[in-house]
Amino acid sequence: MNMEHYPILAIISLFLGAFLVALFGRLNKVLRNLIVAAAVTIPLCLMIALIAPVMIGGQVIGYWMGNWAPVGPWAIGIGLEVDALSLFFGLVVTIAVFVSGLYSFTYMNRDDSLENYYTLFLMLSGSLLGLVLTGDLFNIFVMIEIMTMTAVALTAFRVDYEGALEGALKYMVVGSIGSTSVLVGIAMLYSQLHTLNMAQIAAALPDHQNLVTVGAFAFLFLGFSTKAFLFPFHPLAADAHAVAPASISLMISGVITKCGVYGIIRLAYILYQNINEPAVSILITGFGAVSCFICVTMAFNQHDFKRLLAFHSISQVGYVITAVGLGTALGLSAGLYHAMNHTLFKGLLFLCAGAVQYATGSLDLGRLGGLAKKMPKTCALFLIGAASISGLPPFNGFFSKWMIYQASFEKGLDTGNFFYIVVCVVCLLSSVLTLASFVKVAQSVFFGQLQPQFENTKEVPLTMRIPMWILAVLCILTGVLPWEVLQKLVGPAAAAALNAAGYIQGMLGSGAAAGAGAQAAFSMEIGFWGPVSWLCLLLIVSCAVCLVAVLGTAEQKSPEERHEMDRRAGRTAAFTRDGFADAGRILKPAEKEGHYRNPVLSGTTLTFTGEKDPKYENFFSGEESEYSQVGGGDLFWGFKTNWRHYFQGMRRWHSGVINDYTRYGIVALAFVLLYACLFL
Amino acid sequence: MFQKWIDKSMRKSPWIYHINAGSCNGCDIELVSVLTPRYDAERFGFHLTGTPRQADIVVVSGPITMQSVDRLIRTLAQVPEPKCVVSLGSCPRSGNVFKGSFAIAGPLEKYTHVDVSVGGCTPKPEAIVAGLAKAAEILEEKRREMRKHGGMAPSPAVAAAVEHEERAEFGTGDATAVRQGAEQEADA
Amino acid sequence: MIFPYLGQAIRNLFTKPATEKFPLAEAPAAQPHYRGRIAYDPSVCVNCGMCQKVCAPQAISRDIHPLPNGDQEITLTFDLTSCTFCGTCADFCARHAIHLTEDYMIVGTKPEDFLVSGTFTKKKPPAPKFTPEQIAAMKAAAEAKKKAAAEKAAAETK
Amino acid sequence: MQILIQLFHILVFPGLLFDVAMGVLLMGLNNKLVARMQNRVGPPILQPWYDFLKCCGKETIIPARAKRAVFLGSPYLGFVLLISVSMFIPFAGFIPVTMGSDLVVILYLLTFVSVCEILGAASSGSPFAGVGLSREMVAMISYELPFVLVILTVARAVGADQPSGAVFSLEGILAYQEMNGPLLFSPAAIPAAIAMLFVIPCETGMHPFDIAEAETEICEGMLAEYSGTPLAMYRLTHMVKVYTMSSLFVAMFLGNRFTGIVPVDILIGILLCIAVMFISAALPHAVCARLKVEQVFHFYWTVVTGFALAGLLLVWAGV
Repeated sequence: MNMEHYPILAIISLFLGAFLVALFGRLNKVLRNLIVAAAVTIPLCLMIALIAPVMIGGQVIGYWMGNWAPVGPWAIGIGLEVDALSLFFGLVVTIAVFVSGLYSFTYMNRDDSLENYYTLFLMLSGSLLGLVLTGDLFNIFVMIEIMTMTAVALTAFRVDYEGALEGALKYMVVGSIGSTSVLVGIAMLYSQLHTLNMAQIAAALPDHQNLVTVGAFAFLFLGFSTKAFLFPFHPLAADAHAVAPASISLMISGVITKCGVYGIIRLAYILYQNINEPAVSILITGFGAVSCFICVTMAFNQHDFKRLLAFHSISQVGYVITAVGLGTALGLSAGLYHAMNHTLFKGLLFLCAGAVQYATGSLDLGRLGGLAKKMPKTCALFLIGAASISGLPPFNGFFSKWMIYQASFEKGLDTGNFFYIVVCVVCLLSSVLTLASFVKVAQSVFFGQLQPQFENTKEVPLTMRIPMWILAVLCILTGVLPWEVLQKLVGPAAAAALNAAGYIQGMLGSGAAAGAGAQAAFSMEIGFWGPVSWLCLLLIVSCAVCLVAVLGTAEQKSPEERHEMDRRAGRTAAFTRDGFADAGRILKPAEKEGHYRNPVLSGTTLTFTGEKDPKYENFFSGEESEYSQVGGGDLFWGFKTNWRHYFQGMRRWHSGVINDYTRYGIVALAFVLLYACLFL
Repeated sequence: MFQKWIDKSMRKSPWIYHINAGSCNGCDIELVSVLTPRYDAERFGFHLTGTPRQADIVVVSGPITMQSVDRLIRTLAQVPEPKCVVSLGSCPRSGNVFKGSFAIAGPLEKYTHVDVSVGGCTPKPEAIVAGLAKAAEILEEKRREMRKHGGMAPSPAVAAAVEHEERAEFGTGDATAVRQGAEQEADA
Repeated sequence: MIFPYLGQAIRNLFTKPATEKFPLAEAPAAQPHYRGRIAYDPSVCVNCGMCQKVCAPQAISRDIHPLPNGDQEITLTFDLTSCTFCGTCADFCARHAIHLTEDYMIVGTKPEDFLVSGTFTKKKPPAPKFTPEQIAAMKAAAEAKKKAAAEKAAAETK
Repeated sequence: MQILIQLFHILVFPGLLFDVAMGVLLMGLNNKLVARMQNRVGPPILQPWYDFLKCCGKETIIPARAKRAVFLGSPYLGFVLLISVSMFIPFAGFIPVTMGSDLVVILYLLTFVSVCEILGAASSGSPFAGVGLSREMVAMISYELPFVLVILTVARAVGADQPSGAVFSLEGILAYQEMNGPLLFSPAAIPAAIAMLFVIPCETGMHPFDIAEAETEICEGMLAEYSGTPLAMYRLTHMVKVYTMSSLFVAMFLGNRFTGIVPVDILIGILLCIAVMFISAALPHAVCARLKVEQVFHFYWTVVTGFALAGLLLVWAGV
């Protein structure tokens, strides 16, 4: 079976899995899990198998459903088109689906009616993969519909969870605005070009430019940015992600947003090929930068772990859209690379949030704290995710963010337009604010002091940690080997997006024509940064430091050994001052008992009855160390007071009322339409 | 390898942590005035720290009032080894004019071994500097002894016991009771 | 954010610092009437106990140790760790045996560094030359003589 | 043989030992100058070295509530990262690691060093450390904006004629300065240099801006629970950071190869570092009192960012 059929097989295996689970899911648990496992791993293998021909070989697979080959220039049937760009997003989708499926086996085992859950889950995955691989515009709309409806249903899966229904309702209402605007856009395009096949549209569009196609661009752009939860639509993302189960919020924030990004790239780079016009580039970059900044500042004040992560995922998508909107080769590859990184580290962070919820039952930053001692492995995984998202060097967030800054700064210099410099500074600033909010999460969830009620939390089972480790290893790999990832994955995808002719020729040609697909000729003059050689530099220096440390300091004995040494050497406490007696007896500095607690002499230190040895207790300026956790709301006091007017405005603006959000959506639609008519 | 340097550096950079156990603030302002340009204790590496964790010399002032005993004991326990305790002025050592009052909880000796005492009711800054310098030297000896004992300075109680025997003839305590106390504890 | 005393700071760089060279040089003298370490001259003391009575922190302790020959060996110890250096004892000492010197360097590691003591032996007052009976007899003789003189004077005036 | 020279460069000259020595020297001089400006004698120059040794000799108390691995590991990680940063910065013509030193990489590595300190504070579980790390984060947010603007200005000023429009790598900047004189002398870079001089004290946590380790207000803030060797490593990181930031300033604005003769270059480089440290760290320390948290933030986001923006606009206008 040659690899022509791999794309359709991948999509069908997911939908078939959904259908089988619906049939046999209720019968027994093991069969259901087996079906889901199979349905989840097959597309991943198929996508990996496709890497060689499509990515490296540069071949574009055109696959006509039902063998309805095009008649002359007119494409009749529905075609699947898989070029490097589609495969790149296909890989991202299948990895996320595989990890999320594995995670939900144990994460959801406390819920009931799981066959419904898995049916919806597989439908969602199938629609995502379908959207990414299809070559037909209307097919994209169909997949968007399935995706939105299943995501809404899954968001409200835990009906009793506080705020679940409300989040799902909001997501459905505003999501449907996006879907309808996509539909209107497709209708306007169809009215002009009488075809739905994307390759044919791309071929026919340059000489059919008129007001209607410009309006179609505006509608389609807004529809896709709703799916990506960009600027005016980001509040509903927070409501939807925060209440969905962790594996589903991974899918929403990690993959559904990426399909919105894929739609915008297809729209601007392949269909209309107008990304190089300043108006379009400023529109897209503007949306990206604004949503990046607003979502980071909104995430700053959150008290709920998952709401904070939701706002961060929108700000990272803002980064991706900013990079994509630049239009240069460097910008596009930076955006794609950051999109992949975002799915990896955001997935890891959402799964950590799920693990914390699974173990402690609460996600409130104000109440959690000190979990590092109880859940050490989850804490380590969280630190890898947090380091990646805030862009610390050996991890993957760093390289893609660095490319974005370089691309936006150079775009600003080439075009002489100061807008891109402002965008570059805003991105750099958002990176620091991201780091700040993840320091806040680290301090208020994992470090700091453990609340008495979480005393007996245990580590999450291994089966939940395996998917997290998969994502963590991927985060580190893509961070440490950036150049290989650029050559193998991101470069071909960017090249495919940039040469629309290859796409058209691939599809309408003989169906399997060897498209151009040459390696992108863009020059990657990023400053040289070899993480591998930097890591061995670190190794050498740390050996030197450890050598000195071991030689230099006196050996530290643990308190028990020291106690034992004292006892053996007969050096024990017998205070000789007249007010004392031998060890163990309660000292009576003042005759009256009264409220005063007498210190007891134990071993060599004076302590109080019922109190632990103060030497190893935290320093509370002399007081007995009781629970006083500094975390959650009372961090970053200086920054918040200076920006209090901004934050109050934000609170008023994010009212949480559906009609406000729909009003923002309509205003945004009007603005984009007006903007398109005026400038495009 | 650095051990000798480290011992010497104990004397060269003694960090001070000040505990006010109910003092009338006379000694406190004198202690802080030691860091002013006129007397400049920083010449010898003295540095006032905020936490007992980073302290070498703990300076206690005031007649250990009832309220401050808990806090004094906890803070003293939180200072890492080798440490010195310096009593400032005459209050910690004897309770000064408050001797015998219901509100003070006895001399500082009761809670720890006082290494150096600086006399005077508000001692002059030069006296404080001399006292602190003396404490720094004791720090160095303690550090050297600590290395011999394998990471643990002789507990203050033992130092007190040994020192008491020298003063046995002074008649304030019965030395023999002391030794039995030690053996009893040893075999317990 | 303003930068006060910037000029003053730069000028200070080139002027001599105002720090005393104390530990390297010897300690500067205290002010003239500084009340420092107590100096006790046992030879002058008469063990009247006034100083102990007026000392607020009861820093002064007296130890009277009778010697076999009836003398008393008196030691006064001034505990400088509980003294507030108020100087009341010096004022009340009739014999000016106590006076506070200007030595403020009262630093010590052992308690006895702070004890100023002095001992003197108070001679046993000389035994009276006559025993009480003799005194009574002498007194009686004196009166008898006086009476006789008075009678003689009365006789002469008659 | 090449490996040996490389190891020598990494471990001795412009690498580990030289950084530590320069850090101690700069910190000692800083304390001495501050003292002299306050009209007192001040500690000996090697005082920071004695502090470091003494802290090594002390016992390390690990609080019961602390997370042992992170508590002990993060000081060493922070120090090693800082040494790797200082190796990116060429000193007197010597580039210890031929790996291309890029300003954005240096910016992010310095952020990582501060994150290590924050992790150590968080893992100690003390409320003082919690307040300290939140203040350190606010300080980072406040000085990051002007720092970024300065980097963009320098990159643009140096790369104006380059095809790519901006040169971010330090070698490129140094090559440019070798040809047409130190960047400081061109009018456009002066506001950026002033902004950078203000960034250095806050980045290294020197006195007027050390809101994170305010010993009087929050009991040594982040290092409230540290004693012994981890504390020594944190203080050493603090010292070497002063050296790294001043040598970064010298590399960015004053060029590196002054006379071509290596020892003379090294001497001039050291003197320039001392001068930069004096202006940026010692003067404000001797003259101003510690600022409140939101004063620091307000000051950096209005005055210092104003200087940096002026620099960027001047360079943008092609002065």
